[in-house]
Amino acid sequence: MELATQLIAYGILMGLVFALIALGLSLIFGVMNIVNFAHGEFMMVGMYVAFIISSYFHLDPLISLPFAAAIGYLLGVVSYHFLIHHILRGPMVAQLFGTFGLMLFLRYLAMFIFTPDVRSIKQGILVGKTLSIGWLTIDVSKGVSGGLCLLSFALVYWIIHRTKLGRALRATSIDAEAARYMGIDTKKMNALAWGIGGATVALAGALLAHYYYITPTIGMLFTIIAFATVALGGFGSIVGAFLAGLMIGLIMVLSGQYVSELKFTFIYILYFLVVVFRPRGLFGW
Amino acid sequence: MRQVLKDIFSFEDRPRFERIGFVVFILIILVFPWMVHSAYGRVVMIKFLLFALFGLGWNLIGGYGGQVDLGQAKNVGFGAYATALMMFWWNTPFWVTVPIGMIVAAAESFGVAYPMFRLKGHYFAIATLCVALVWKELFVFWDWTGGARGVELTIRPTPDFTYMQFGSPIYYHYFIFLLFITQLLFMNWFRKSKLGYELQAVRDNEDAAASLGINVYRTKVITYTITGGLGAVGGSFMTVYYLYIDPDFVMPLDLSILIAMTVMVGGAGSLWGPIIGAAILIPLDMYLGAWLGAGKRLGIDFMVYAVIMMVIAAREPRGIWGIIERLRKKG
Amino acid sequence: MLLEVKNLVKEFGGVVANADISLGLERGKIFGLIGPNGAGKTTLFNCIAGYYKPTRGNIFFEGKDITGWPAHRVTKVGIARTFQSMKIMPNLTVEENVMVGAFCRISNRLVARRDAQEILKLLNLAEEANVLPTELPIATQKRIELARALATRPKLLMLDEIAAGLNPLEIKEIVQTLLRIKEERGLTLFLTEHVMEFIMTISEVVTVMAAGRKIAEGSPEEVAREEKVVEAYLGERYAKGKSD
Amino acid sequence: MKASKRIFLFLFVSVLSILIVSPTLFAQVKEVKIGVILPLSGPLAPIGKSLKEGAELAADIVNNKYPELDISIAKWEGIPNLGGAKIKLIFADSRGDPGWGSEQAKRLIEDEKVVGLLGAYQSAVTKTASVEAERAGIPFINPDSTSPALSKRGFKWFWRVTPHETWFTKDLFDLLDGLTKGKAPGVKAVPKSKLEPLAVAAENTEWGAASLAEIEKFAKERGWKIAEGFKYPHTAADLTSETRKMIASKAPTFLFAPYVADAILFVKTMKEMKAKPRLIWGQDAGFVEADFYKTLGADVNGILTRDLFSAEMGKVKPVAGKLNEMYKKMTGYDFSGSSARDFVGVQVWAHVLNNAKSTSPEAIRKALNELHIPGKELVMPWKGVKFGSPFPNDTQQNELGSGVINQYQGYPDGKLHIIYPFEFATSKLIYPFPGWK
Amino acid sequence: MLKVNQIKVHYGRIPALHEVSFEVKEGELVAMVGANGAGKSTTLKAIVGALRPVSGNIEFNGIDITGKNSAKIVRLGITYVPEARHIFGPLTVEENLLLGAFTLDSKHDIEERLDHVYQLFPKLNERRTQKGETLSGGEQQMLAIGRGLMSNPKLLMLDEPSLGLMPKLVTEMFKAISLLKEEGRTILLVEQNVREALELADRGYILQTGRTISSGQGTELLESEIVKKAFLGL
Repeated sequence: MELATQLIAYGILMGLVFALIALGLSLIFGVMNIVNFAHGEFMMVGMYVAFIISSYFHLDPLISLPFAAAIGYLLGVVSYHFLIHHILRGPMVAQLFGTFGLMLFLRYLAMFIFTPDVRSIKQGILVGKTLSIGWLTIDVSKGVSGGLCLLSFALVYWIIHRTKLGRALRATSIDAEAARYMGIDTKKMNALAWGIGGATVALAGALLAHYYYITPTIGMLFTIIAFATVALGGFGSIVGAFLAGLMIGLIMVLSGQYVSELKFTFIYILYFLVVVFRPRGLFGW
Repeated sequence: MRQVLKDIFSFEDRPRFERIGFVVFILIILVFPWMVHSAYGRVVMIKFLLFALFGLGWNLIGGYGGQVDLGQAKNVGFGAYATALMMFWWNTPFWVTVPIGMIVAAAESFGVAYPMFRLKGHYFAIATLCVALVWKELFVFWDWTGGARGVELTIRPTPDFTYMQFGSPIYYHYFIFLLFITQLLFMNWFRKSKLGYELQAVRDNEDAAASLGINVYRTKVITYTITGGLGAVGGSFMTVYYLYIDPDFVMPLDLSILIAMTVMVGGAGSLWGPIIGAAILIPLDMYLGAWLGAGKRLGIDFMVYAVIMMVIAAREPRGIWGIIERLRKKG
Repeated sequence: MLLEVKNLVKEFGGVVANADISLGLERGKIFGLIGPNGAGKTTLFNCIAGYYKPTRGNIFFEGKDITGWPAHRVTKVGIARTFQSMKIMPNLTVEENVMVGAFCRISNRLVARRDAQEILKLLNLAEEANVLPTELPIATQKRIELARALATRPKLLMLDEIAAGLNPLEIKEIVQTLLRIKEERGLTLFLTEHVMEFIMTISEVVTVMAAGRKIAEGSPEEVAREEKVVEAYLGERYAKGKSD
Repeated sequence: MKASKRIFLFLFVSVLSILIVSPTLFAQVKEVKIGVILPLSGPLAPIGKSLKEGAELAADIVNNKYPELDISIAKWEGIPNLGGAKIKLIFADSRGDPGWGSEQAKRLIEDEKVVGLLGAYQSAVTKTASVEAERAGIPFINPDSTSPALSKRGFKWFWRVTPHETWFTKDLFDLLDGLTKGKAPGVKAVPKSKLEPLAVAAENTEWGAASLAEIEKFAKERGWKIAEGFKYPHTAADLTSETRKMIASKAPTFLFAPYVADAILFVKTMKEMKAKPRLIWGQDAGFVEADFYKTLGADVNGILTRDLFSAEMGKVKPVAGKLNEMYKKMTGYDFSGSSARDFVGVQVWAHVLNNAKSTSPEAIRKALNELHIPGKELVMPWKGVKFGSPFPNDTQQNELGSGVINQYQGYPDGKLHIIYPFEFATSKLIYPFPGWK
Repeated sequence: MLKVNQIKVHYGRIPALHEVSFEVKEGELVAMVGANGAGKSTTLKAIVGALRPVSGNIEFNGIDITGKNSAKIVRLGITYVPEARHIFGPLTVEENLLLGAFTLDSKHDIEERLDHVYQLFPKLNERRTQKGETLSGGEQQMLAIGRGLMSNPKLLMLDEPSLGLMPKLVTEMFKAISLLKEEGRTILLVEQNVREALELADRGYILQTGRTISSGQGTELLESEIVKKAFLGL
């Protein structure tokens, strides 16, 4: 019982982070039907932002959160204008390897600047503290990260579903041509989607950096998990990304407990089974 | 039968400049080992031919079929493991292991194709990626495959045509060239075959294809199966070329992506695309890696590589072949 | 009877799109199917052509029960169709588009090509043979789709809103083409359309659907006179225009 | 000629010319080139970097005079018996990919005309790269791969300097047995029941799998129970369940075989979960990298790690201390097991070339097989370098090597103290593991 | 109000419009007719900024809007109700309408427009919370027009509003258009239903292979030889 609760708690906390990572990917896909291979690299950038703030400016890594989000936003918008906008018209294959190029570029740029060394954040209000509730032990940074993920999720959900801007974004995702006729600048909307996508995933990176190591090559792993998450939840579905993130976090922790060598296999097989029976994911349009 | 033979060997329907280019290309490859004395140059040539071979196979499903398959490495792995394990356990001659590897890969592809082709577009792409990763994890997990420790073959001291082991890369050069040209001729037949046309119809519009009496599902499954079998050939070659394989080496995600990428850069769905793509990406990658890879600052080679990729994706989504076609139409 | 539809029902998650439809198409005639938007005409087409599986009921073609057969099998027995929204294959040339249709009956590439060329000539498309269809105007693309369907050598040709978006002159042209190929190839035609100038002039028998049900059947004149039809579909103005 | 044709020809000609114009450097008389293949990009790049730095330091010492160092290579200016020829290391990036390893080996051998090779860290890469050396008849000295299989292939042109996994595992069990017998410095005999059973987590790579297999083998031989022994996917996104599993096994002794990223994650997760093992032992690799202790700071204190080197070695071996200072000046952090190994690799090359008095492969081969470098020449706590067959089926394997087991003490500004071999111990063992703050 | 001056538009390398010139005056209903591929929709798309003319210029209320992006043009007061409706299917009717008012900023104005559209098309009011895709074809067309009216445009451009509608709805559609005309709205109408369109229109233009070849009063045009021969097949 104790073990199970503890594992579930870990699974949920991990899942919240996965969900936040997947959110941007889902949003970007929903709006312009493009899969971003560089998604994990955006996260990596967020991690390095936290690292720089903490190691060079000796500030608490929590302070880095808004910076990470801002830089992620900027990175998303810049990538959109310089690359994505130009590959949107191309076939799916061209899009895939365009973003793959972006991924390689960011990864090795980071290696160029920061060397391949493994880094981590050593000081911070949250770093390395644990909290015990009964027999439940939780790393404070993971708990707070989970909470902030939930908050960011709610915020993005609110923007998309309750504001005029969100309505315009959704209109763009449904029918970009018609949206243009409404006077919506769809290029701006696409850039916005990339911005939000970049901001959320960089934020997730900065949160993750509190308890995770940082290297330039970390992105790919999370990109693949994010792919599985998004495809499981249904591309473009925010709620789907959220629930699928939680599911994957739980499965990863639970299967790791019993057959750790194959824990990714379980995630992939789950994804496979789900999409075979529901080809557009659990909550896909 | 005569028609089939003619279709295999005839490039008559291609424009003259293509045929001339093709002959020049073949001649270059034939004399290459005698003209080029740089060992690395030869190695790069072999790797180019290997990836052109992979690309030709992948082009079937990814180019002509328009289904973005990001899991071709698993088939490479099946071929590599079939050859390696059979040689390791039973000392089976290479030429026996190749068809077996192809059959295993094709059978597996056939098996997973059934549920997989319920999916379309990105869902399909990610499913192929997942399936390949699952196989890789299983090959690491199992003991009978040698797990993560891989399979190592013993070196044979003299050139050996039963086990295809040679000390000199020149043998490997002609050996891979033979495999490559066989596959190219197969593709030459395929693109003109009924299945080839049906596949392109399915790629362009599934509903329309069905309305013309094409069994969309079956067409995709058959193609995917053939693609699987073709992928295994290169895997078998890798085993006897490197004499060591492990799952991280012969079935990683990077390999799947690189295969897909060579085709995309060259031009998916065209006969020459995969060859052109491999001719550009492989030398570029290997020379950049050799020149810049071990410098003081790390990563410059990949950054150059990445920028080239992005520029091609943005400027010419139909690949280099798209540029050539366009220039030809103009000129 | 070439095609017989018996008590066909098609539901989508509880929503009834076709309720108890029965139809009979005689060989060599032209049949029209009209009805308001959302009456279930395209659904019926899709059921017959094998794109949807009927919930209940049967479809017979030349006495063979083809209920629930997949589209490609239905084509093989001799039913060809065109689509309401263009479904042309953009990366194949016009000739190749038609060739793929010919492959339905012919496996030899060279024979299939010859066949395709013949059909292109028949539809005055021979000059466009080696062009990519996306470079041609919509009206031409519609003819390519027609050619492609013909290449499968159908006995029954189903055309879904082939005249939509065409002006009266173009409609006249297509009527003539259709009549010509019908004679030459001994086809039976089954059409849905909103353009009354088209369907009422060409059809021998018209079936009217509304809200998933068949509400009338008969010659164009008979149908146009029926009150139910006027009320649900034609509206006063058309009925008046006709009676003038 | 039409424009189209020109383009087509241009394409092929340009591809051809790229292939032909490859790096061909003129051989210089006063230089001996040695090819070094290392994982300089990819996930193992951090380790590759320190291996490279170790090799570079050694080459520098061979090529220039360092009178303050009491080893023979420091007195040389180049290789004396080759007329003072300088050693030139030519690095090649393997990307951690066996294919690349093989291809770079070919390039180094034939195009760069190196007299021999050094590398390649990952056993998988060493396997394919050494095949090329074997085929070409060029010596391959391997200072840094520890898969036991490598030296059991009967290769004629392959020599391994470093001890392999079998050794290290033997060391581990010697330590455990020693603990129960009260041999460990500063700790009274610990009843076996306080150390048993063992829990083992190894990554699912060639190296991890070999480590786990060896541990299981020795545990059986020496009569130690294993409660939990498993492999896990390397560079996993999360290790909570694996750590949880170790804790749940209630084993007092935790053994790990991960690379650095996972090692960091394991320690962080154990801390978070308030694990209370009595002993934590790491199988080199991840646990000895600078990144490991720089990242974790005080959290590493009390962790044992199998290693080949310790900065504290200076207390036992003054040479090692001086070298460590030099290295620290160059890089900013301590000499580690990795950098020390490739340092020794270059050192062996220098001695061999000097003994061979020639760069011909046969002469080098002869010199290698007759080589005996005494222990005092080395930074390592070894008895020396001499190739033989220390374990069954081993060939051309250094039989005088040995490992050490170190303990992190007093970090962030602390030292890695040698605990085993007990006679070299530089500090008392902290036992049981003090836990995290 | 709107002046189109010899615009030329290409799709890729294929020319779609050679030289199209016409004008729409305040309060007019102008119909544009022509065969398929004559460039009617292309012309409207060029006006709304979805396509960029290679040469020629478009002037709206004295402002040159050639090559400006749609967002700016819509703000200036031109809306385009596209062919085939382009409803936002997964969004509700009201959300669809609110998107039509994207360029309006004042809440009050939006409310007012919403009331107005609901008055004009009471059916939409009944279905305000329904998803757009669940509406029937006719209702969707109403929604598309209603959406176009939400920004209170100075010029409303309708592209084949009767396409794919059954005869009864076609009649209703033209009724609705004539209602808008009575309101005094300026409308540019593209139609395949040549007869009805020209009957309703103040003036008409005929497009052929990317050129304006004729113009005149609606009913006059209807009687002209060109129209009779080329479009009505008389």
